[in-house]
This record gives sequence, structure tokens and C-alpha cells, in this order.
Amino acid sequence: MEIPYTVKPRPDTGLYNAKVGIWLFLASEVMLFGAFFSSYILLRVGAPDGFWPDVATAWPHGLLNIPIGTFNTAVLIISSVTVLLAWASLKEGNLPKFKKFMAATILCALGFLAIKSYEYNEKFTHYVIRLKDGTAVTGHLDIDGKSPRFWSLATVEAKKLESIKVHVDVPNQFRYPVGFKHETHEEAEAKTGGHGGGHGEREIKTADIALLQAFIPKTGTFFAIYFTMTFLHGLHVLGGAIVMAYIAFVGDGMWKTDPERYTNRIEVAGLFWHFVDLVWIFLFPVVYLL
Amino acid sequence: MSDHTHSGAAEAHEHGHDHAGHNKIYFVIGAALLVGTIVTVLARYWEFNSVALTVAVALFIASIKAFLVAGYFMHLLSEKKMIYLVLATTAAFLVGMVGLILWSDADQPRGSTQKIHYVP
Amino acid sequence: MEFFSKLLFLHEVASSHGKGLDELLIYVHLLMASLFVGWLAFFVIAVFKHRRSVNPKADYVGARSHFSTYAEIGVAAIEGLLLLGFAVPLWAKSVDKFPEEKDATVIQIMGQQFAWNAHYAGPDGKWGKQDVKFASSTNPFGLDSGDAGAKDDITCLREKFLIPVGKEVICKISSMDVIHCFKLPRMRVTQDAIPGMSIPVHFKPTKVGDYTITCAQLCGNLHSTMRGEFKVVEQAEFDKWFAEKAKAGGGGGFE
Amino acid sequence: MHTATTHAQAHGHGHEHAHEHHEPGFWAKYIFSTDHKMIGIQYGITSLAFLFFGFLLMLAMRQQLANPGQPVPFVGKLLEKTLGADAASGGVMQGDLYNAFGAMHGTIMVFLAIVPLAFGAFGNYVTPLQIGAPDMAFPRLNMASYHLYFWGGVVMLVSFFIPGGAAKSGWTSYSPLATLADMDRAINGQTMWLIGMVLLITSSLLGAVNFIATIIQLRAKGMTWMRLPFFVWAQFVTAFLLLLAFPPLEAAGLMQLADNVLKTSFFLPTGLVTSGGPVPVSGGGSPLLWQHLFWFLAHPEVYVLILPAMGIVSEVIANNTRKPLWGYKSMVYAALGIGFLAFIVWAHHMYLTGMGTKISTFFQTTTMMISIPSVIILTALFISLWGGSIRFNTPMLFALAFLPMFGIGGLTGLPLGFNASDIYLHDSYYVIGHFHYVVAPGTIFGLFAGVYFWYPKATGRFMSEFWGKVHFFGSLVCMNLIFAPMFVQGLRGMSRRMYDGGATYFGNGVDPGVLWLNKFITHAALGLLIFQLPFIWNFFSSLFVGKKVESDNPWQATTLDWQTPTPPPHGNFATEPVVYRGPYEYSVPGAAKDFIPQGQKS
Ligand code: HEA
Ligand code: HEA
Ligand code: CUA
Ligand SMILES: [Cu+2]
Repeated sequence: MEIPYTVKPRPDTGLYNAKVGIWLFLASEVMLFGAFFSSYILLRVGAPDGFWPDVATAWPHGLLNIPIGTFNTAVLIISSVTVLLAWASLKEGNLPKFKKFMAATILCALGFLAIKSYEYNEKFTHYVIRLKDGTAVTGHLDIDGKSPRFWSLATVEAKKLESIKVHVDVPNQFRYPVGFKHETHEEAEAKTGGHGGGHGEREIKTADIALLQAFIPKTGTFFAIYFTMTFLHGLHVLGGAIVMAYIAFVGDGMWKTDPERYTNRIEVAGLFWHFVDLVWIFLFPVVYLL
Repeated sequence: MSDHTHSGAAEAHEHGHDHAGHNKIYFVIGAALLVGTIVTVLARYWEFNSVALTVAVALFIASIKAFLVAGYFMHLLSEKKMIYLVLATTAAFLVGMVGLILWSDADQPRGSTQKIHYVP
Repeated sequence: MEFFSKLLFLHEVASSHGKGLDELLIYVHLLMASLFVGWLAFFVIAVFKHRRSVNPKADYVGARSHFSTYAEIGVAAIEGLLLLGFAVPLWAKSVDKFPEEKDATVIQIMGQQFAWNAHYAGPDGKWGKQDVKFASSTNPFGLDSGDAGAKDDITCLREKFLIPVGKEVICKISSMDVIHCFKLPRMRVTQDAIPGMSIPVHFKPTKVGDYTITCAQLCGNLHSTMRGEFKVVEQAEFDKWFAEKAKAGGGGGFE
Repeated sequence: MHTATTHAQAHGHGHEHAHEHHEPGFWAKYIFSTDHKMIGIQYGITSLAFLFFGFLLMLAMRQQLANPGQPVPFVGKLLEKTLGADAASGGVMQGDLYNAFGAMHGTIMVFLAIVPLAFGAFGNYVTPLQIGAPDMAFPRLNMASYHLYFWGGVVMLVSFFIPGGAAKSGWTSYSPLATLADMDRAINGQTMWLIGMVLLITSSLLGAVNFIATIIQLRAKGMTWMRLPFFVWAQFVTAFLLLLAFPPLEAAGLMQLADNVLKTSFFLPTGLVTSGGPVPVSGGGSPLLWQHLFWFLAHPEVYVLILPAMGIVSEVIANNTRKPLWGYKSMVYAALGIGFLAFIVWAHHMYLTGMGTKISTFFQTTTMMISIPSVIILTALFISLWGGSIRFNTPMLFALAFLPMFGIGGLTGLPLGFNASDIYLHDSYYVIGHFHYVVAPGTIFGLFAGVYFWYPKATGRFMSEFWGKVHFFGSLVCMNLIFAPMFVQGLRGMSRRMYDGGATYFGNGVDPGVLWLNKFITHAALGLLIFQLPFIWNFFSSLFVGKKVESDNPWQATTLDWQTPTPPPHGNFATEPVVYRGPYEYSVPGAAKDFIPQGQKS
């Protein structure tokens, strides 16, 4: 006996097996991301009021690059459309057209990941520096023209640097949660001791530094959940791209032997892909905008 | 909304599947999603001065976008009963989980909601 | 009640609200016992009567009575009764109906791997300033020794502390490292000690004597040795101890 | 119609032919099999081994409990040699080792023994057979599930031998302890535990998807929902519990992993201070968040442990009373009710974390509500006995014993379910007694019943009745001697998870008079071990010397699993089965025999 309904729908449910399978899988994914979102809410609601210099416990906000995030959102949306067009091409029986759209989809996926990596790198080279007098600055280090990643105070001390050059952000990049009063330019300048004005450069003595930390997961619960959720989402993008590339360009022999099943595969892969898009639709406003 | 128009629409939908012209709807929805994204971003710069309102607006737009993706891209508007059952169950438990966790966090006995232990 | 509480091996109760709690325990166990006995009797009879050797031919329908439905409804009803009549009010009393702080002995309790610490505001009734930057394993409450309000605060670090009998006690329970659980079996008090939170419980001891604090939450390798002690004494004795401690302790008695 | 049959037959024939020609090699047949029956057997063997291993861990712990501060009899020296003097100096278990064994006992029993045995093994082997399917819907996914499970188990086992030893924060792994316990080691037991759990969870999720899709899609012709054997219903609900409850724990596991490895603070609040000074993390997290996400899985998980056992017990009872299950429909609805309510009772494990009246009233109400469907299922099974013609073979004995044993376990859940009485009983041995009654003489007995019951189908031979009965009576007595005294200890205020068995708390003149029971329980546990030996012997020797079955349906059962060849070949059924009636048509008045198989036309 062969396994029935791998291609044709079962009469009473109207579904073929893989479609039931993918929807069940997506149901579990809903719970997975749902748990992360509820963690996000709980951590955020429970976060102590965030004021300098308690960088670590504050809920920093407005640190992500919104134009880039918006662009990336568009990339994902477009890829969702192209994967649909690819599927529709198969339904028309047009394999070359299908492949073109699949290639576009996978390019979008890779583009998304590339942009995300750029953003990650941007965070890994972005620092919060708290001075012993209580003031704090954020900015990029400038060590002989390079912008190093993942440094800490220990790194600076180990390298025996007397002082470090910092391109500080003015006003500094931490913003208070929405609804709070935002710092004005002047206040920020006053806080950084009158330095700056535009993207100021500052020489900071190692001896003055109380804390130096890149924007990495352990810097605070915001970063922790931002990196965890976007990383997990990125893994989904990567996984989806690999599977789709495999189906479209390696496993396309099935188109000849079993076109219906092949089309179903694309439909199922597409469903997964839309779901990844769907997660991002919530993730984007939650971490970038709110 | 009579039954009649409804079934007519469903038929047209079935019919449209084989035609490439049906792809148009994907473009329309795709465009709507892009617009939605831009509106969300713009809304953010619009200082509502209320956390609740900001969050509500952002999530409202996101929900509409989610509806479009799920409904049209994932064809949920014309899915089979079994899928609806699975998703309804999931949605119920999701709401239960998030809701009850947040409720538990909010309903604590007097004085215990202090965030930092060393304050008496 | 006395009889049943012996039957259930319950530890002798030593607080005023504990009585109600024991009653609930007893009623639940009576319900359980009667269900168990009833069902077991049915089970034994059914199995015995319908063994193959006496009943070679099975009956397609089996039992025809609706008794089981009534039994199920009955179970549900009794559970509902215990719920509304006992559990909910008892709980509400213990977490909502707090006595006024001025009428009670107020103690901060801090769990620490692997010991219990207590902190009283002292005769002035004012808590000294506390901040986490002062906290350490020898200053679990993070008291600021320079603060005037802290001068007369009493801290009992890893040692026995006292509470007066017949008066409400409010304990604000917290922890500085991992989750512990402040459990006073004979007072019928249990509350997790959770870092980052300070959760109040209250009870009124009714019997003088020595009592133990059990840590009822796994908290590390020496969890089983995290024993605390306190003593319930007459008010006069408590006052004496309190005054002495406040004088000697000055600033909380740090080591 | 006629042609269809011949086609199917010809097809089946062709298959057999192909098999003769190139018999798959060892790896393809035993390790990378995609046949649900082989995968079921793989799950079965692996999980029984873990069950035994979990038991041995507990025996070592019990020995320590019975001899506080003394070297562990029998194995103390061995522990010292294999795990190092830090863990067991002079053969005395140190706190860390005891905690590690306790955490791993819980983890192994729940995630590596019972679930894989009940769901992975029985579910895989029996479900497709009972619904008349040739295999699972996604055979390769099925294989992947097993392999993920296997490697998850390997990771857990390896963790015993890494520096610092295995995870030691209880199977509940509460933060902050789980993060602080071994903070200075980059890769510690907890890290391994989390990695292992992620593998196990992924395995369970794939399995759940597969089961649900199979039951929805691959039911044979005529197998309507209300003709499904109760066992299949139980597996169906179980799969849903796993599908929707596990992902939050996966999320929580990833976050705790980040806490441990990347030093984030998802579950670590601000201001932690240990004896080593302030803990160098940012803080701002919530320890209760972990508990919520953990129990959101772990409560449904306990029904994952019990429902398949109830399913097995139902099959065995219907078969051996020779009459239909009484109230089959109400049982199905009750199982669905359990499945639904299981998701909204979890915080009854957290009453004492500081809950307000409203929320705790909600949770205790749902807790009381969920006891009702259990009562309904149990009652239906009891009443099913009435009017039967009961055969007392070994599977039936285990199934019968399951009922009162689960009854005790379930009933003792009630005082825990009322928040006010839980104040006294929380984290005491009463809890240990409660849940062991449900999982040990409850679930394990159900699973034993299943092993004895389906063994002839899988191997073509019976297990020995004599040794089966020795195993049964010995286990029944010992289980009760082990777990009943725990209620007494708990009611007397003795706490769980103490490596000295409570000696420190109760030694100093306040001995409540229950410490001697520690020794007693330990002896009973040793007795239990002895009575498992006949089972192990029986299990392996019957492969070769067991009485051969004479027909494909040796128990004269009605469900489709017994209408396959013995053992069932690849593809299961010689001809496509068609179902004409409900699952338990025993002793139908006027019928020639006392059973009518589901696939028999009339
Ligand atoms: C299979 C496993 C299983 C099952 C089925 C149950 C079933 C139930 N459990 Fe249990 N429970 C656990 C496994 C299980 N539990 C575990 C593992 C823990 C501890 C976890 C840890 O902390 O490590 C725990 C802990 C636990 C607690 C937390 C205790 C604490 O930590 O303080 C609570 C509290 O409400 C509880 C309640 C219940 C209830 C109300 C049921 C109900 O569903 C029970 C309903 C059943 C009945 C009411 C019985 C009906 C039968 C009859 C009426 C017939 C009886 C008569 C005869 C047979 C003669 N359980
Ligand atoms: C499904 C779950 C399960 C099962 C079955 C068991 C089974 C047993 N458990 Fe376990 N236990 C837990 C889950 C389970 N436990 C959990 C979750 C905890 C809490 C952990 C924590 O604190 O974090 C716990 C804790 C726990 C404690 C408390 C420890 C403490 O708090 O300090 C004790 C104490 O006695 C105990 C004892 C036992 C005993 C004697 C058995 C016996 O019933 C074991 C019986 C075993 C068998 C009968 C094996 C039969 C198998 C074979 C014979 C194999 C044959 C093999 C082949 C044929 C190949 N357990
Ligand atoms: Cu503190 Cu256990
Ligand atoms: Cu539970």
C-alpha cells in the first residue's frame, strides 16, 4: 500500500497531506513566536523606568535604523509576492518563468539577510560608555581609523590604551519610551559636557570610564530580546531560502515526473515563506518603532 | 450581503485560479502592504504623546497587514474547515497564554510588585 | 477535627489562620477517601462478580443505571463547595486582608544561599536607607550604615529571631540570589522568596515555642541545610530582646 | 470496485517481490528506517533503556536518602571513580551530585522515557495500524524525529561527565538558579540540558505534526471520527498538547541558553548578589517569566504522560472484558476537554510565587474543572467492567491496577489544586507522592500493559504469563510501599529535593517521626528493582522461547491493528482495509463469535 493523499486532496478534508502538515507546523510556530512576543511585553512592562545612567536596566528605545528596517520590510513583502508569482507560473505550466521568480525570491531573502548582518555589525560596533562622573555617551570607537567590535573596558585596558577616540552621537542615541519627554539637542550637549555639536569627536581617558560595552545581547534586556527574536527570524529566512533554492534548482526533476506534487511543494514552501513575512510584520513595529 | 453574491464571488475566485490575470490581486495586496509599512513608520514620527495610543496604532496597522498576508497570500479566506479548526485552537491558546501571563504579572498581592528588592 | 488532624499526620498548628487551612485539608481528604472507598468497592465487586469463570458471556450493554452521572455531578458540586466555601476565602484573607503595619510586627526576610536573615525597623519604626550597592553576603539587606534611620535597625543574620505571640506578624519576603521558599510548616505559611520582588505574608502565632523555617525551593547544593529558626515569645520577653538588640546592634549589626 | 481490489493486490505483490530482490542493508533497515513500526521499536527500546537508567539514578539517590551523610551502599565507590571526588567524595553524594541526579531523573523519566515510550513507541507502532494506514503521513520526518530524540538523549547523557556535572537545578530548571549554579563554566550541565531539550522539543514537534496529519488524513475508508479506537483519540489529543505547548518552552529554553552562554538577563532581575559579590549581568529580567513558560508546557505535559496510558488501558479493558467500552463518546469528549483545559491550569504550580486572589481563583477553578473529565474517563472505565466476562491475563492485570493507582494519584491532586491547602503541601513529599502515583503505578503500569498486549503482534510470540504475573504482583506491592509513605512524610511537613533526607531540618529535637520512612521506602525501591528483573528476562527471552501465536489476532480483538499479518509487513495491510463498525463490537447479541472486527463486513 502506498501512502494516500500525498498529491490529491482527501475527499472529506479537501486537503493533501503536506498542506495539513505545514499548517500544523505553522501553528506551533505561532506559539513559539507568541511566547517570544509575550516575553517581550512582560520584560518591557516590567523594566524599571529607564534613565541615565542606568543603561543596563533601562529600556532603550529608538536605537534601530528605521529607514533600513523599513526597506528590509519591503524586501520581505516583495519576496512574498514573487513566491506567489512563481507558484502561479507553475500552475500555468511555465517552468522557466517559475525559476525566474524563485531566483528573485531567494535574492530577496539573501538581500534581507545581508542588510540584517549590516545592522548587526552596526550594533556590534556601537558603544555605550559611562563615565565615572555619571555622564554617559554613545558612539563608535575610532581606533586608528578602525571601528572595532565587541570591545569592553577590559579590552581597552588590556591594550594599554591611555585614551580612546569616540565619534559620539548627539543627542545620544538612547531615547526614553514613547510618551516621555525627549531630550533636546542642547540638553544632550550639556550632558556630554558641551562637547560635540553634530557628530562630535571626543577623546575619552580610559581612567574615566566606568563601563564600556557594545550593543550586544547582554547589554540589556532590550538588546537580548531584539537579537534573539531577529536572529531566530533570520534563521527562518535562511532555512526557507535554502529549502526553496533546493526545490527550485536541485529538486526540479520532479516537475517532469510528478508536476502536481511539485506544485504542491511550492505552495507549501510559499506558505512557510508568508509566515516568515507575517512574523516580521509584527516584529518590525515592535522592535523598531515602539 | 445576500447569500447569492457571496457564492458568486466564491465561484469567480475558483475560476480565477487558472488565469494569470488573477495575479493582479497579489500585486494589489503587495502594494497595500508596502503602503501599510510606510504608514506605520510615519505614524511613529507623529508624536501621540500616549504610549497606549502609539502602541495601538502600530499594532492595528500590523494586524491589518497580517490579515492581508494571511487572507490573500496564504489563501486563508478560502481554506478548508480543518485548517480553520487548527488555527482557531491555536489562536485560543495563544490568547490564553499571553493573557494569563500578563494577568498573573499584574495581579500580585499588595506591595509585591516592587521591581527592586532592596527597597522596603 | 483534632482526631482527623492526627489521622492525617498533620503537624500541630500554631497560628490562628492555620485552623481553617487544616479544616480544608481534612474536608478534601474526607471527600477523597469517600470517593476512593466507594469506587474501590465498586471496582472490587465488578471484577470479582464478572470474572470469566462465573460470567462466561459478557453483556453487550453492561451497566444500565445513570448513577455514575449523578456521582460525577456530585463530585463537581462538592469541589465547587470547597472551592467557594474554603479555598477562595482563605486565600483572600491571607493575601488581601493585611493588618495595619502599626498593629503588627513587621519584618523583612531575606533569603540567601543558604540562610535566612531578618530585619526589623527598630524602636524608631523607620527602615534605614537601603541600596543594592551596599548589598553583600554580609549585608544582605543593603543597609546604608551611614544613614541615621539605620542606627537602631535590628538585623538577625543567620541567627534566631523572635516574634511576640498573639500579635499579627507581617513578613516581607525576598531573596538576594536565587529563589528560595520561606516555609513555616507549623504556622501554615509558605511563600517563595524571589529576587527582585518583596512579597508580604502575614500570620498570627498562637503558641510560644521554637520553630523552624524550611526552605522549600531547590536553591543549590546546600538547599537541604538552609534551616532557619525563630522563637515565639510573650510580648514582654520580646520587648526586652528588642531593646537590647537595638542598643547592641547599632546600625544593623554587621559583621 | 472489483478491479480496484485486484490492483491493490497486484501492487502489494509487486512490493513483496521487490523486497526479496534487494533486502535493505542493516543501516537502512534498523537505523535509518522510515517504516513506522521499526521507528516505533527503536523508540521503544531506547526509551525502555532510559526508563531503567532513570530508575537506577533514583535508586542511588534513595540509597543516599536512607543513609544521610554515609557513603552510598553498593555504588558509592563507583560514583566517586566515574564522576570524581568533587561529586561523591568517599562515596558520599554531595549536594550537587544529588541535585544533578534528581534533575536528570525527572528529565529522563519525563522527556526521555515515558513520552517517547507512550507517544513515540506505542503511538508510532499502533496508531497507523489502528486507523488502517500504510504508514505515517511523513515517514522521513518520522525518522528525523527519532534521530533528534536519540541525539537529545546522548547530549543529556554526556552531560554527566563534563566538568561540573549534569544540570542540577531540578527538572524545572528555575532561573536564576539554573544560570547561577555553574556560572563560571562556559559550557555547563545546564547548557547541555538546554541543548538536549531543544533537540527533544524539536523531535516532539515533528512527531506531533506527523501524528495529527496522519490521523486526519490517513484514516481508512469508513473510519469515521467516532469509530476511532480510544487509543487513537488519546494519541490525537496528546499530539495537540505537544504541538502547542512545547514551543513556548523551546522559546524559554533558547532564552535561558542565552542567559547562560551570552550572559543576557531574560530571567535575571536587577540587583542579584551572591557570596561572590554582585552578579555581573545587566538585570532587568523576570524569574517568573521562566516559570510561566515552563509550566505552560509542563502542565499539559503531565497529560501527555497520562493520556496514552489511558488509551492503552482502554484497549486492554475492552478486549479483556469482551464488551464495548461504556460511554465511549463521553470518554472522547472528556479527553478533548482535558486537552483544552490543560492549557489554562498551569499556574497551579505557582500558587506560592505571590499570586493575587483573582488570578489564583481563576487557576484553581480551572484546576478543579480539569479533574472532572479525568473522573469521567475513570468512571467510564470502571463501569465498563460491569457485565464483562473478564480474563485476567497479564496485560489486563496491569490495566486493572492502573485504575485505582491513577485514582490515588489523581485524588491527591485535589488538595494540591486548592491554593489554600497547597500552602501547606507545596513542595513537600506529598507532591512527590501525588505525581508518582499517576506516573509510576499509573502510566508505567499502563505502558507495561501495552508491552504485554502488543508484544505478540510485533514479534509473533507471547511473553510468559508466569513471569508476567510475578512482575505484576511484585511491582504492585512495591510501588505502593514506595509511594504511600510519601504522603505521610509530606503531611508531616517534609520537603522534597533534600540530599540528607531532611536530617538537618528535623534532626534537632523536632523530628516529626517520619525520617525512618526514608529507609523503608528505599528498601521497597530495591524490591521494585528485583521485580523488574523477571520483566527484563521475559522481554528478551520471549523473543526466542515465547509461545508462538497461532493466529494474527491472538487476543480476538476488534481493532484493525489485529487484522494485519504478524508481524505486519512494510505497508501494513495486504489489502486496503475498509471499516464497517465502531471499535469495540464485542459480545454483540446474536453474533456468531463474541467479537466482530471493525473491518469485517457482517
Ligand atoms: C501524569 C501526570 C499527572 C497527572 C495526571 C496529574 C493530575 C493532576 N494534578 Fe498533578 N502533578 C504532576 C503530574 C500529574 N498531575 C507532577 C509531575 C507534578 C509536580 C511537578 C513538580 O513540581 O516537579 C504535579 C504537581 C501538581 C500540583 C502542584 C503542587 C505543588 O507543587 O505545590 C498540583 C496543584 O494543583 C497538581 C494538581 C493535579 C490535579 C488537580 C490533577 C487532576 O488532573 C487529577 C484528576 C483525577 C482525579 C480527580 C481522579 C479521579 C478518579 C476517581 C474519582 C476514582 C478514584 C477511585 C478509585 C480508583 C478507587 N499537581
Ligand atoms: C514520568 C516520570 C517519573 C517516573 C516514572 C518516576 C519514577 C520513580 N521515581 Fe521519580 N521523579 C520524577 C518523575 C518520575 N519518577 C520527577 C519529575 C521528579 C522531580 C525531580 C525534581 O525534583 O526536579 C521525581 C523525583 C523523585 C523523587 C524525589 C527526589 C527528591 O525530591 O529528592 C523520588 C524519591 O523517592 C523519586 C522516586 C521514583 C521511583 C522510586 C520511581 C519508580 O517508580 C521507578 C520505576 C521504574 C521502573 C519500574 C523501571 C522499569 C523499566 C524497566 C524494567 C526497563 C526494562 C528494560 C528493557 C526491557 C529494555 N522520584
Ligand atoms: Cu533556599 Cu532551598
Ligand atoms: Cu499541573
